[in-house]
Amino acid sequence: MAVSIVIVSHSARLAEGVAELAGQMSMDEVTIAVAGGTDDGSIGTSIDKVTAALQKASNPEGTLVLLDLGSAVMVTEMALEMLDPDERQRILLSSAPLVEGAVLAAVEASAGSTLQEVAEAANNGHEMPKGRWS
Amino acid sequence: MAVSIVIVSHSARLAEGVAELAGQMSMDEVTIAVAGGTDDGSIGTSIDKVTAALQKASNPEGTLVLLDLGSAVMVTEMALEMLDPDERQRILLSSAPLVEGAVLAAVEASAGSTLQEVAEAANNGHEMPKGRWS
Amino acid sequence: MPVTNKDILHWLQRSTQVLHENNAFLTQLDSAIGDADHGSNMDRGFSAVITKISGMQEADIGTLLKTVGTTLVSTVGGASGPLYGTAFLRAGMATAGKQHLEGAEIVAMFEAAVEGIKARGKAQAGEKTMLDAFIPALEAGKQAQLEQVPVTELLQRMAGSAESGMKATIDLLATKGRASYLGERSIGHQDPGATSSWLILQALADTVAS
Amino acid sequence: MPVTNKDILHWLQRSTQVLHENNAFLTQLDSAIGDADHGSNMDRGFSAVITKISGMQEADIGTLLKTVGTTLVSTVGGASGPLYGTAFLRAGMATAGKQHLEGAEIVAMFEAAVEGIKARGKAQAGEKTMLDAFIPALEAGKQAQLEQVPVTELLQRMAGSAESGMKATIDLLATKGRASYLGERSIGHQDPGATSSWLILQALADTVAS
Ligand SMILES: Nc1ncnc2c1ncn2[C@@H]1O[C@H](COP(=O)(O)OP(=O)(O)O)[C@@H](O)[C@H]1O
Ligand SMILES: Nc1ncnc2c1ncn2[C@@H]1O[C@H](COP(=O)(O)OP(=O)(O)O)[C@@H](O)[C@H]1O
Ligand SMILES: [Mg+2]
Ligand SMILES: [Mg+2]
Ligand SMILES: [Mg+2]
Ligand SMILES: [Mg+2]
Repeated sequence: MAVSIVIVSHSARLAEGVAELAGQMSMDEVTIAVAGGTDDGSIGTSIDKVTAALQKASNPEGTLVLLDLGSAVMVTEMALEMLDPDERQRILLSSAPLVEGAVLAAVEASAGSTLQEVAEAANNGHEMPKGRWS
Repeated sequence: MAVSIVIVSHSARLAEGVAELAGQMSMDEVTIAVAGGTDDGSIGTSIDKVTAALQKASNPEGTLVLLDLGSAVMVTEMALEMLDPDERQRILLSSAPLVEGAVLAAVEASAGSTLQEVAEAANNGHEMPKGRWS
Repeated sequence: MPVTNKDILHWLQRSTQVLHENNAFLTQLDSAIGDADHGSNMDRGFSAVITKISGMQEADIGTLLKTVGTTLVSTVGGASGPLYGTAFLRAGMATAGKQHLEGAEIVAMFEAAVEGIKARGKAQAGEKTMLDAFIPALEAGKQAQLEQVPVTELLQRMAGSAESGMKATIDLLATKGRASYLGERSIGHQDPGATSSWLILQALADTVAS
Repeated sequence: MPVTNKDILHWLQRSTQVLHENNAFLTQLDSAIGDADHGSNMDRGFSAVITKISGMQEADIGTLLKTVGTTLVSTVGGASGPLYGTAFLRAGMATAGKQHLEGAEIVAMFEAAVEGIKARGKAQAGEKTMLDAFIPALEAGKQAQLEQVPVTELLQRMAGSAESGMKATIDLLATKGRASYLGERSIGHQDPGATSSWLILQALADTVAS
């Protein structure tokens, strides 16, 4: 089983787009769950959506959570506090750039790497080449 | 008039989501044009969509282009080569992280900053706080 | 005269109304240094609160406030959701089982709320956030309590200090939340969260005074 | 015997068919080190090409190849779109106005194509890309031309070298394109773009041989 990924975004479309882009690189091997937008579909975050995504992603290998903006961290932390400690310690919040980190995390997770390795791969999103040498 | 922003992504939903998130921070002051997905709606890039987005964004102050992955650079460069040189020199490709860079670029552009300043703001997306100190 | 659970209910109703009336104003403040949603966030959150507590006339203050907290967390949709949510949850914990609050209990309740906001937002005074309304209010409450002033007076002083604190956010540089993305350009604008905090504290003072 | 514009048309038709037949295979290769779309990208692109050139029986080779290039750029949707697009555009520029190509002109055409790919992708030999099929093919073509072998033989040698180059990508580390995201794990897999390049070159050799 592979490490799962959760995408928390203020925009539902953004979250789904990141999941489809990253999912292309990991095929069906990695669960990528999304929590995008508020419950009524406007721009913002939803603790219920975050909780549901964490549940969907839950697995023995762990889950990496990527977020769009800092203000998504608070709602995610509240969702984590509601989990039981066993579950919570299998979850890491990443500060990696959302899109780039999610793609690299999906690649790494699909190779069967550990949560720590997947988190490090996501952080390489900062150096993802996008220019003179793509 | 403000610097414009173009979002090039392999996913239409991703591009639109980034535009809606960044647009929230810049209100109606900044044109944010998107080029997401292929012409037939699958995941990939479209030179026609990129060209159309660049046209829509075109303005005297300049345009910053943000992209999701390195492979979007090539199609963007081909679209740029088709423009006339005057237009082309008002456009910068950013290597900033897509979501974080777009939000910061939108904030900067809405303040009436120059293209160079908007590009630098986008690069601060790498340091966007998303963690212990959001 | 202590604050009763009826007063708390009325406070929440008044807050809902005041936040609804100030929806456009708060959103306008947020449009200058944020994403133009603080008014609708708060309005949506408190509308949900009012529905949630409508049948809770007999509930103790702690239960009421905890319900407010969980409802705000679930419905606000912005950074202010977890922040006010945590504030009300902690306030509810500090007042668990109580049917009325004396001055000291009111101050302890706000102390718990402020600690909750600080912990949730990893922020402190002077960062141009709601804390810049709440912290001066708490200080004023503590001082008033030392002076043993009546509860109505204590709450008036808290609201007054929240208002001054709110106004002082205009000159502050934002270093937390979305407004921090503006850097130096955040200076010169009043913080929306500090403004809603003042409105809520003023609503409490007005409720108890009347 | 030189290669005629009819041969080029037949080559493009054969390529379209071969890429269509290999859609699943190319996609499978791309699923190991990419995003599992190279087969459908190429199939989509060449289907569009075949429609576009259907009425171009009388066009010169340069015009034909430029049409292929612009069509691929517009329809492929992956990194291979700008890359093959640039290759065909440059090939078309190198053969502008020609109705047939001698050995030297074929080699010059592929030299232009390879330069185009290198410029577009900022890549070179050994990075596990389509260049690792194209560059050996070009070298073989140059050598064959030095030896003054017939055009059919020259094209067979080019295709053979493309095939060896393609197989050699298995042991290479990807440093360009999506496969580079896999780092060391890209080793052990054949590059999809090098594979489609071989298929296209083999289609040319087969077209001219028959
Ligand atoms: N880390 C934090 N600590 C304390 N208050 C904060 C923090 N981040 C934001 N705020 C407060 O939240 C307010 C913004 O709330 P709101 O607009 O509802 O959320 P969002 O910024 O997610 O759109 C700010 O004006 C500020 O007072
Ligand atoms: N920078 C580059 N230079 C040369 N060839 C490249 C480059 N990047 C990718 N390629 C080639 O493109 C192929 C992938 O094409 P395709 O799957 O259609 O595009 P994408 O990677 O965008 O999905 C790779 O197998 C490789 O041969
Ligand atoms: Mg806001
Ligand atoms: Mg918001
Ligand atoms: Mg591919
Ligand atoms: Mg692709």
